Amino acid sequence: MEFALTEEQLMIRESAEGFLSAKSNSAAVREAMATEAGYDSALWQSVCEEMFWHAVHIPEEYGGLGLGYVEVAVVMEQMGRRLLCSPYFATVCLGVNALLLAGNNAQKTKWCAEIVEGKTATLAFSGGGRDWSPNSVTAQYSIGAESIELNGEFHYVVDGHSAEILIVAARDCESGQLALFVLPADTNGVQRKWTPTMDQTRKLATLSFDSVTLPRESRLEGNDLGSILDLARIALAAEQCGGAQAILDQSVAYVQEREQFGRTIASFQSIKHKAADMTLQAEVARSAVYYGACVAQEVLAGSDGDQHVASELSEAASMAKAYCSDAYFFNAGSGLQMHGGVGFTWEYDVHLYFKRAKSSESLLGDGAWNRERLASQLLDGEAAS
Amino acid sequence: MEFALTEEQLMIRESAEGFLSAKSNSAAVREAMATEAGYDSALWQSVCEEMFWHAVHIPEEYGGLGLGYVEVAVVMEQMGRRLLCSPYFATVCLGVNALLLAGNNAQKTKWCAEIVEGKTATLAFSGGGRDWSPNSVTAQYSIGAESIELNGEFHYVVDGHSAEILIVAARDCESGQLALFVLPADTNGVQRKWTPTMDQTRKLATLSFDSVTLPRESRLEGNDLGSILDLARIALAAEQCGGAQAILDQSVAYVQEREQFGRTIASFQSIKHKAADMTLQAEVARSAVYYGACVAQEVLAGSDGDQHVASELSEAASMAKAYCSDAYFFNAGSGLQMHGGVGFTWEYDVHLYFKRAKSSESLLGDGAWNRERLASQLLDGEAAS
Amino acid sequence: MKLSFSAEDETFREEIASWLAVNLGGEFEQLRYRGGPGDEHMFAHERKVWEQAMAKGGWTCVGWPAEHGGRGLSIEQQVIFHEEYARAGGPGRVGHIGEGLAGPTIIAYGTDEQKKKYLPGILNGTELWCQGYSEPGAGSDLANVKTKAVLVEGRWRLSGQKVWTSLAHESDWCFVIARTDPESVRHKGLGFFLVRMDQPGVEVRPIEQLTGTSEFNEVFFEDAIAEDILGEPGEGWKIGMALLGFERGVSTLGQQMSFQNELNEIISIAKQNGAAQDATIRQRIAEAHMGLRLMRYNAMRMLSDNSGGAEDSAALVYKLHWASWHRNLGKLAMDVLGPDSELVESGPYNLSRLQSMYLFTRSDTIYGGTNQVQRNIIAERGLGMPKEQRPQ
Amino acid sequence: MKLSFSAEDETFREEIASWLAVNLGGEFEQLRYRGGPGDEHMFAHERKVWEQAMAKGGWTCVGWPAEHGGRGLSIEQQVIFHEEYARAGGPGRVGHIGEGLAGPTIIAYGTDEQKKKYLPGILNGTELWCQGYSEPGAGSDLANVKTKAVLVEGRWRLSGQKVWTSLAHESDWCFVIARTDPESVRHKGLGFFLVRMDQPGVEVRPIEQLTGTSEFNEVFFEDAIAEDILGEPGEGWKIGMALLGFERGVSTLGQQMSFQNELNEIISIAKQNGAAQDATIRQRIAEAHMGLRLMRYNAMRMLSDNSGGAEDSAALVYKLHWASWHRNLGKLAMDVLGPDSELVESGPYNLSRLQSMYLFTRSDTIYGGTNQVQRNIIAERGLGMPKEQRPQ
Repeated sequence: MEFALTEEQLMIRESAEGFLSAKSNSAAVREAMATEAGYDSALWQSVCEEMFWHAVHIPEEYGGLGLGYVEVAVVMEQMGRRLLCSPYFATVCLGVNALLLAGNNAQKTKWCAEIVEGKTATLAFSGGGRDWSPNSVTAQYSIGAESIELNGEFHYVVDGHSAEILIVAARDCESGQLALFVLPADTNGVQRKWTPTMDQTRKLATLSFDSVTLPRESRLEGNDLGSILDLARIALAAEQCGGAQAILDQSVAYVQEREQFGRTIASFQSIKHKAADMTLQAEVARSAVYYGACVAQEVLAGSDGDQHVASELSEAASMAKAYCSDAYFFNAGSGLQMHGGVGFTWEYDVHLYFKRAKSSESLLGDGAWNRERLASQLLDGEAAS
Repeated sequence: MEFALTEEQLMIRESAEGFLSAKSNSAAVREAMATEAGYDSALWQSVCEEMFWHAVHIPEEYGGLGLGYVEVAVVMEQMGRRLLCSPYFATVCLGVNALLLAGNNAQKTKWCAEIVEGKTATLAFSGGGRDWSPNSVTAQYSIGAESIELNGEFHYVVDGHSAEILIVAARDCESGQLALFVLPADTNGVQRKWTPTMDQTRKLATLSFDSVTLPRESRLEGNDLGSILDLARIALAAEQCGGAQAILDQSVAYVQEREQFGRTIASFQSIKHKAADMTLQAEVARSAVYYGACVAQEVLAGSDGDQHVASELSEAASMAKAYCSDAYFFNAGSGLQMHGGVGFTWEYDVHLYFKRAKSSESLLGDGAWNRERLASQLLDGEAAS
Repeated sequence: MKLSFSAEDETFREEIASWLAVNLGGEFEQLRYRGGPGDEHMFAHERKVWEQAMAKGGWTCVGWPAEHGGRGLSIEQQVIFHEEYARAGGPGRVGHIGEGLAGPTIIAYGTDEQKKKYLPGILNGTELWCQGYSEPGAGSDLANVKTKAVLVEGRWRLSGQKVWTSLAHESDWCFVIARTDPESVRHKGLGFFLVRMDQPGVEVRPIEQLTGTSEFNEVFFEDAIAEDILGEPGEGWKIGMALLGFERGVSTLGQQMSFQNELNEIISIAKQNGAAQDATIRQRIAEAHMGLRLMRYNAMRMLSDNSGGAEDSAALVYKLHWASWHRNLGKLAMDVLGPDSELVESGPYNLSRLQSMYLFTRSDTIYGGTNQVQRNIIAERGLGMPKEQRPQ
Repeated sequence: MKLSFSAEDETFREEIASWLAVNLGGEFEQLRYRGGPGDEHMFAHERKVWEQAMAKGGWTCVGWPAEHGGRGLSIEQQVIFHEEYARAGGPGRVGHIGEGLAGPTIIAYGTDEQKKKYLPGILNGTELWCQGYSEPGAGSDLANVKTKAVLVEGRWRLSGQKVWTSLAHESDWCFVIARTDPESVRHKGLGFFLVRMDQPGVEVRPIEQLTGTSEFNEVFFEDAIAEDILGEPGEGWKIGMALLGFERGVSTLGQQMSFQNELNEIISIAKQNGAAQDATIRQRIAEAHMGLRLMRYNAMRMLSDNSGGAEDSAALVYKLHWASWHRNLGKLAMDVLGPDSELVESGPYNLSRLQSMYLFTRSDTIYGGTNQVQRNIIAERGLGMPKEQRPQ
């Protein structure tokens, strides 16, 4: 057991800090978020070609770097700090994870190769509503002799209007059995509509599948949507943790400069104590993220992983997502308060973090939802879904 | 509409302040709470003979002062400030209310007279557990030709081991229909056992009824236990509000004196802000209490009362009890923190308030319980029980 | 102390309710429930026409003394007025700064001539007011006034900048606190000026807020002519503070009624989308309902003060209470909507009423004295705790 | 970064687990789960015997370097040791102040002779230590030391009063910070003394706490002889601060394990009495579970620090985190018990383990630096924000 970043992981963090502070500054974020796609494709290209972040945890046999999930978390944390607008979360933390967990060898070989080449992907599952478990899947499939037909709607699909590869969840129209499918986004019968959002730094879309016909090999071998979502929760938590840290740093810098009543407002004890509480949130969030990432790593290692550690996935994911959701929202709200009137203007960046904190809180289940999921593991002895 | 105390009500408050600051000081409270009865009977006698508080809202026709429930709340608030150990709550806010709401003329005449003379009373209903609604009643009755037989257990009975008159709730052993009965505490078959409590300033008991035989006229005409408990909630909230104010006052006085790091700790902004938050709690609690007392007053006025206002009883009671429970606990906890190490000693009075705050929170339903009750009124359109 | 209204008051309730039922229709129908926080800039012109219709019915300035043209209503009847206005969905009052702040201040400190000049425009809804209090960089430190007033040939001329001024574009007048004595510091040497907005020396620049809209403005004064000074030079702080006192008046009850409309919408959504079955949401809705009801009784206690002192605390905590409550309501609204809370109604950034409210509530704990400043005030003025030290 | 333990570590786990299974029985059976917070004064003698049994097995001072008689365990194995000790219900260690505080400080600052004199008694569990830090009226202001040390004929003699000393009656030694330079103020001019408790100049008076019990004491020194001074006169503050640093060591993991036992009891009650069906209780239990797990990973991050600086914050927030968490756990325990939480087990005031824990947790946010002081430290040391002004 070793609960600290390795030298190599520290180097990845440092290079991510450097790259993002240059490439994802306030102006870049504002420009990207104003577009429908929501990201700068040239920047995405350099993420893929220079940094190779999109392939961090794709095994070497499928063309990736073969690193672990801790490295994914390290990168996501830094992206969260800089509000990077990119298809990273959708492609890597939803798409790649789905392929790695549910694909057979042929499927992983084919689709990971496309992603390594720079194609974007996402996962569509929810039919809408407040539930973020696999129970939220309402789309249906029926398997014919030669092909599969898919029908239904998918809501809140991250980057769903721009992703090039879709992985979708649906239920057998008779048995209700869940299955996952992978398909090119331009398949016939797939309609995709951008749904503008309050947080403009992450784009959502609604997808409608009307008699979409797929070859039988598009059905992924596995169907453990629950674990795929848990891996995504941990990555999202890492991003939230980075955001929570960034808003703390920016707010402390602001109050150190800002004078009122003849002194910097950083010298007021109530401001100091607020900043201390934000520090606690960010620190504990970080522990939650790295715990979750370590567990995820063992899950992704499959039979080579420590099964005891891997068995904690749903618990670790819900803890990380619950804690980081609340921490980010608390820090962003407190940061906005510490900025006073200017935090309320479009011009300052605080509101971008504040909105991102809210949208991230809701995505994949908020604190209360994840705590109830934990509670049912602790108190009811139920398996989490 | 007039939402301020009248001159007469202010006078009652002032005389209560004077009486209690002389009679219910720290030494008196500590002496009384160490006894099994839990109160000083000489002091109770002077409450009845000099102050006549026990008869405040008993109508004049039954020998009381005929004042309203606002006056009861005024007195309870002051008792809460001074942690008065007395059978007032049990006798007046449970016993008298039960008689006034459920008794017929003969029953009110007989039993109010005994109370006016100085006898103590209480209400026993819960068969144990977390629910504080009439659903918690588990004792049973059966009505014979000449008499009634009662069997069962009552838990958490305030002053149940010392009260001279008992009003008890039970269910028809066949129909489950609720009824209320009044009886002398020394009736055959009634066993009463003091159950020592963490908060020593209010005593609880368990009562066991084993084939208790009562005359038919001991059954009260009405059976609206829900409303009786709501009246008690409002009175208890008044007491909590007084406690919340007292602990604020004492804590502010303490931090003004106490020096650390070369200055009074009252000069630290975090301490000031804590005190400000406590002030908000105490002030809003007071508004909740007086709103509740005004509603209670219209309920007790029966057909002479404003029916529209009276219809808000369960809502007003749950709001007052929920808000004041949380306010008192918050203030007592904060006050203990503001006192630092000495707040942790038996010698200082803070812990007495802290424990009283907890026991009052739990009694008749805590904040969460009462909020859920409110929610069901707001969201489910159910009648509260 | 009692809650029920007298028969006379109930008659009054019918009067205002039926007037609104008749008059808040037709061209004004579209104004129902509009113009609240986060929506203040919408339908400004139409709401000014509505203000004049209100005036014709005798429903402006209902709390002003009759001798100054008001209706001289009792507190109870003012409560009823605000209740019924909100129940009917009456739009946010564009005249509220004139009616609630400028007017009462002019009544208290103005000369007879000033009263004659300014009050009628407020009473008949033809002249709107805005406020020039905050300055950039001053924040909650209201005494940190840099705007200067210089007497040139018998007229005061103002130069400086104010910020967070709502309805500045629509307003005819602005009251401005400015420094009359250039040597003075902080709350000394200030004057309270009444300034016509339509003049070359006044420029209004909208501030784009986090909602993407611009209710608030910066107002730049460059040698702008002040039409009048209220009181004497040097009395600006005293008058300004008195004005802020009026803010805690009966009109807070009107604000509560618009809160109630928001809460009703949230409850109705919760019932529709299933959030009402979620136990933690249920707790929070109950909490919100409680908070609002108790805010009402706290305000009534504050308005009915007869106990000399003890009730002052009810007034001191009022801002902290409603601001924190409203901020929580904003969050609750989003959590009741769940994932749908992210979806904006149309266009690139047309927020719904609740989304806009949610974002706006984050300013409630900042403007008019932050929560931190409010807590200082409660501790220092209410509890007698030591003042914050000022560094030398 | 990885979570799984090596095979070697797992072997070690079996070793300690089976030692405990064999040895924590018989006369020691009654000590299981005893002697925790709120229970520290119970079975003091029996627990001292247990301490000696531990020593015989080689299980005291497992983190000390081998050269000083310790077991020199790696961080991982220390983690395992504490996990297994707690899992077995090992009683609160009466030797923990010697093992965790006095010993490491003597190792760091003592002369060879002092090490030879004091370490063996700690290692073999025969000599217990208590601490003399806090003084009445000083509270969190540790530099406000009034206890005096005067050199009389070559020996330091102490006069003054310390407070909040646990296990003072049972202890053989006390370390005391006292002022060696009577002209000095605050953290200058202090010395760090080792004092024998059994002498005429030392008097122990129990403090009755809100639980009705007396874990803590006041200790009065009147011309008491200090057996030794650690370091030089004037170095007391430096050594004292270093000692406090040891408090944040691996032993915090042991504390967490006793928290886990408390939480387990609460969960088991909730399942029995129906509280586990209450949605708000469910949220709080999940929150408590999360908080404790994350406290563990926060501590491991703090202990595995290799990132130079960034991880310091994990250490700075640690006290605030656990103290606030534990306080909430106390309240949760009572709310899970519901109305039964009021009923005391027997006699006039024999509190149950959870009741006692609940009341005791209110001191967690006070001793060892209040939550307020912790927040100052985080803001000033962690974030570089301005220090509180000291009045002149």
